Amino acid sequence: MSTGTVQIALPAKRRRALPGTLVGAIIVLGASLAMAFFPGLFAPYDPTAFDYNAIMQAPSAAHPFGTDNFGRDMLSRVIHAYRIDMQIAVFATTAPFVFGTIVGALVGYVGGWAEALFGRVVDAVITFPFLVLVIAIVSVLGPGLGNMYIAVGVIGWVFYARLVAAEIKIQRRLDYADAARGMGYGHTRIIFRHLLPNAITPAVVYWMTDMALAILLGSSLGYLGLGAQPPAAEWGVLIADGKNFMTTAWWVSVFPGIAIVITGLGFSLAGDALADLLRVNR
Amino acid sequence: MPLLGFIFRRVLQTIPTIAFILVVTFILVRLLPGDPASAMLGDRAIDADVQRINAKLGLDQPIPMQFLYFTKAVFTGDLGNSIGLKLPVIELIAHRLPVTLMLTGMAALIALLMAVPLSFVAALNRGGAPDTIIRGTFQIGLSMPVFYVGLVLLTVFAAKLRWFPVGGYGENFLDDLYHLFLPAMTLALSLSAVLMRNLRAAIIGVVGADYVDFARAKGLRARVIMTRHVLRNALISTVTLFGLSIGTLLGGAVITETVFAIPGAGRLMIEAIYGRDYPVIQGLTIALALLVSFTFLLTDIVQAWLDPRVAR
Amino acid sequence: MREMPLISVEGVSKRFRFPRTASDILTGRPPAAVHALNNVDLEVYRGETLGIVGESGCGKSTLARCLVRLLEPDEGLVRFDGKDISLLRPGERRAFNRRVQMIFQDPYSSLNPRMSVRQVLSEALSVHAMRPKADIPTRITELLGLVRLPADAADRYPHEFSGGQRQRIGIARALAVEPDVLVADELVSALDVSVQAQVINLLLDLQERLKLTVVFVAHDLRLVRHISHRVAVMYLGKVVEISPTEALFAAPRHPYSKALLDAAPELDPSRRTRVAAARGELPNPLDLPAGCLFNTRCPFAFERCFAERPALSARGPAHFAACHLPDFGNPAPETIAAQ
Amino acid sequence: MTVPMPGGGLKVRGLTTTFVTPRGRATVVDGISLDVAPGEIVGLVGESGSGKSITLRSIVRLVREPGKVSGQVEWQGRDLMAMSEADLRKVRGAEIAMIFQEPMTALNPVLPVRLQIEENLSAHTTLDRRARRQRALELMNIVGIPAAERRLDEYPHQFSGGMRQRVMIAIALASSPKLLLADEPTTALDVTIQDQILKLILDLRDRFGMSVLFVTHDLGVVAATCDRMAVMYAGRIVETGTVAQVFAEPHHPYTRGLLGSVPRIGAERSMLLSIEGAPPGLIDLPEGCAFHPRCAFATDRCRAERPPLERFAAGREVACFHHRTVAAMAEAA
Repeated sequence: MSTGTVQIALPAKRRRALPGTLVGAIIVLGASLAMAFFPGLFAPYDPTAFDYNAIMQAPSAAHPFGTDNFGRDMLSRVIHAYRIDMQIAVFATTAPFVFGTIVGALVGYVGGWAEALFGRVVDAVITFPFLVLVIAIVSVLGPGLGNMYIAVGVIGWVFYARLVAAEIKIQRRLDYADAARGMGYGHTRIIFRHLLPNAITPAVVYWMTDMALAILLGSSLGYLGLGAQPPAAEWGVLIADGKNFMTTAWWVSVFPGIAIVITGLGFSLAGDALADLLRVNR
Repeated sequence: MPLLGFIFRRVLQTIPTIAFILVVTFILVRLLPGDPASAMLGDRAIDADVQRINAKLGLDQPIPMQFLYFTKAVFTGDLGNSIGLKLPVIELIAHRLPVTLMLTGMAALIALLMAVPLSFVAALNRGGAPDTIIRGTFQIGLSMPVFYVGLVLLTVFAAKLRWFPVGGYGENFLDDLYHLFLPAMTLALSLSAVLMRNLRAAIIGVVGADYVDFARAKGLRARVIMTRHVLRNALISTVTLFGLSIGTLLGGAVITETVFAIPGAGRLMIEAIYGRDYPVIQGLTIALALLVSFTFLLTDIVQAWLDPRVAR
Repeated sequence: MREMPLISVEGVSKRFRFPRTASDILTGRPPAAVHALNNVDLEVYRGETLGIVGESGCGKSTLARCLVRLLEPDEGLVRFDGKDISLLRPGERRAFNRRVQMIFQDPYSSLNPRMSVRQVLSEALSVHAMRPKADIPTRITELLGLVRLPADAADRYPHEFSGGQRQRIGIARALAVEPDVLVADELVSALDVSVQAQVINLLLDLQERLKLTVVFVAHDLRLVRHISHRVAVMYLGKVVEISPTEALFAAPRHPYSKALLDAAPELDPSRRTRVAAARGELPNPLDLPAGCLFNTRCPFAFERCFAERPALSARGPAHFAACHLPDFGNPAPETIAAQ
Repeated sequence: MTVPMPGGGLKVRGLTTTFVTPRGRATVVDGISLDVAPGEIVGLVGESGSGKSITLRSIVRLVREPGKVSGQVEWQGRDLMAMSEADLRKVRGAEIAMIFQEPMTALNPVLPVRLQIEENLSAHTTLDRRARRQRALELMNIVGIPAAERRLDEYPHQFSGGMRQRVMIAIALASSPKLLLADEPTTALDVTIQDQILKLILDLRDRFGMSVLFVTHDLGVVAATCDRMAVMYAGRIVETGTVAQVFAEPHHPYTRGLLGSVPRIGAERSMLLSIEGAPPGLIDLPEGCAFHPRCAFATDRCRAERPPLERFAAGREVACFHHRTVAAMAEAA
């Protein structure tokens, strides 16, 4: 009979719809970045200008988020805080992401002793409560954002490396990896051209979550006085400023908190959207 | 009995972890500017004291020897004295840690009580209204910093409504529970969000497993299928996550205790940092890390008990 | 005698060790290990199809991977064109990789999901410098034609193809480097029957046209019988019988080969039996029996089988079996005596 | 495939299962009718995506959301489709038992085998604890598991693939069912073990007078075990008959192609009679006969009109306009 001289028709290409999560993420994070880069365009007032005629005013048309105990416009302060908080999100996570991904790829590929050694490092790092260790390191190095980045970076890469190593280990055992080895390709090509593109998705998705976590951590340190130092506008610092007036002037603390929540939701939407976009079709 | 063998092996595994904890905390103090002894004694140290400490900690010896001295001191329970409070660090920890344990224990319990039923509701109505509402609420909870949640709860339920005390710690056990309820709720919110997300996914996975179909094909009642077949399997991965979350919970306790003015180990940590009280910071870091590794041990044993494949 | 084999496997053993456990260390035991291959000898001749058949755990896939150097044997060696492949220098090694290609079982995992067909093929062509850069697109079209995929398949990704089509892409990838030998590990076992036949037809056709040597590893006796010139039957990491296909299927000379043949369901409803062909199950591969590896299930096992592991010995022209019963399954016992 | 049947047994009429997915509506099982007489083994053959497994699950309404089952399933005079969930539960596992393809995933990994057998007994019998233990042991012996007493307390991962399948059969047999729905029970097994399990199922049928509806993709398995068979393609039955009849004289081009795809003795290294293309997706089935794009016999009529499943001889049905031509070709070949 025939051996298949008939050409096999392929199904028509399918287009994937733009996920709704992506639209949401672009709106929220786009606005956040715009405010981080050009706060002056959005803020109606100078965030540091004292106005003793407008102390502790409730939200109004003139001050939509109210004013604090020095009469500073809270809306302007929240907007100006985007710069520091978005910076925290990016600075505290990018280096760990890059370094952790590379280490994880190598550990997962080499396996054996490298995996055993790395396993011990992971065990040890997860044993320290993350926040406690960061606080301890910051207390030794001194308060401030720079030292916070160091403290987070020293620990944070491990989580990325763990994700990537686990995924590379799975990918390494699939037939396409063996096919690449059977072709006589070099290790670098196999790791970075073949395995990593298939293994990096969880790390990228975690990177988005981690940015939200970094803002939570940065604002927590700011709240405790160990992160961004006043008078810098940072959401945690702003909330700490208003915490003593919660019963009388709730707006001072509440609006910076809402900014944190919205930005955090933006990053988790971005994580979902990326997970969707980077999903491998099998 | 494979479980006993597993426990034995697992206990052996904690040895390198403890060694690593000691190494890290040892290095931490050596990162301090100036010599450790002055740092440990504070700004007003006199030379005689510095020398005494140097001799005691072996700071005049080479680094490996110093580490041995340090290890020996830790194992004999000698974590040095607090600079600010002039008390042995070990006593301070013994006094303050139980409060933190009670707070985190309560938080963990509340988190489980919220997460387990809600994840069932969400998973079994996957994509429906209850699922969307539960997941949305928890997503917002996850995006809120702990101190902010605490502040809001404190203002609303303690300051305004006066249902709960504004802070502090109780007189007796029941009073403690009453005092710790709001802070425990604060901590529980993000933990239950994390557990909920994991357990919901696990339940969805398990409900789709062949053995659940097989159980239905056996003609079992829905309740038996849900508890015996679904819940137990779904909990396996959640138990691990629960263990891993204890560190986060302790970190959160540092903040919550500050917000609610609870005299626990977390607040002690912050006070020590403000007062540059390095012996206390070091001692607490060690104690909390040991606590976490002990929790890991426990959750791994629970997991092995739930899943016979682990202990093999 | 015969020509020189293209590939020869000489006394190859392969173990997969488990990590040493605490109790191993305390008792000084060596760590547990699965003995995947136990002293395998085998030859593959130019232009032939050698079928390797056996059930799961028999080591056939491990052997296939040793042939293409995806795994290194613990003992013994594999020669290709007379040279020990473990001693190849890097340049030679790449040349060896080019000449001996493997095609894989799982159509879903054997292609990188993030690479289009064009990327897969041009990578193979350019890394091995098979064609000048300018000629690569033409060659890709040729290769796709060779495995009967339309030219517009080149710019698609694996998930856009069916299982059978993916296996064709895997074959095209292997053929891109113009190999001498194809090692096919369960090439069609993941496919539907009607699609299996398409791929088998393609393989037979390509072998004729490109003068390929094929090592066809499979668990399906019907397929192995259909495609192979010679067949090796494996059990627990050992070749128990190797012979020209017709001879083996007409009169298997090892009790395991016979059980395997009898157990395979035939397409003839009138030839039913009610007696199971083999009793028992595979022994624990961590703890292999002494003597003949099949002695736990063999109805003919006697004393010697529990003491001494039989080696392959001649049963007929190019027909070898590893059994202490030289006359087992012999259709005409006197011919052996005459030899 | 319907045969006149004296009471009892399983009678399926117009069984239809649809799934509404984001990409469209898929009719996975499309108007299936078949009968299983007491003590009979009926094979349901098809390739992946033919709907054979869903048919099996639809019979006892074990189809997951968003699947919707309709039609009639008469079991010993009662309509399973009209039954309440509580009544149906008393049929499932008691009168009609089911076994699955992958014993590793069909057994709960965290429960000992004993519990998984005994929970069936607690659901369907009045046996007390002691009697249940006794019965569990007996079942393990019936399905041929050595050292049964000890192995009852082990977990599924401690069993080999073949032994796990025996455990699953023991669970299915627990309440002495009258019908066994077997979903590719030997596909995951090696040939020698498959052979043992098939023989076991034949023995159990004889011993307990049980009917079996046996879903498989392997024609060899059908030839070795079944009395009658039905061939499925794209959610519909395309041909039925006794196993001997269908193997000797296939009337549907798909059946003929399937039989021809399997290598035959005496034709080594020749081209196989393959069927071009791949089975269609169930969301956009071709117009007319679903098989026409892959069929060498297809005419304009096949492309426009769907051939009904029609009886053409005693106990034989086929859904093809050209089945006489197909049968004659097979004769000539």
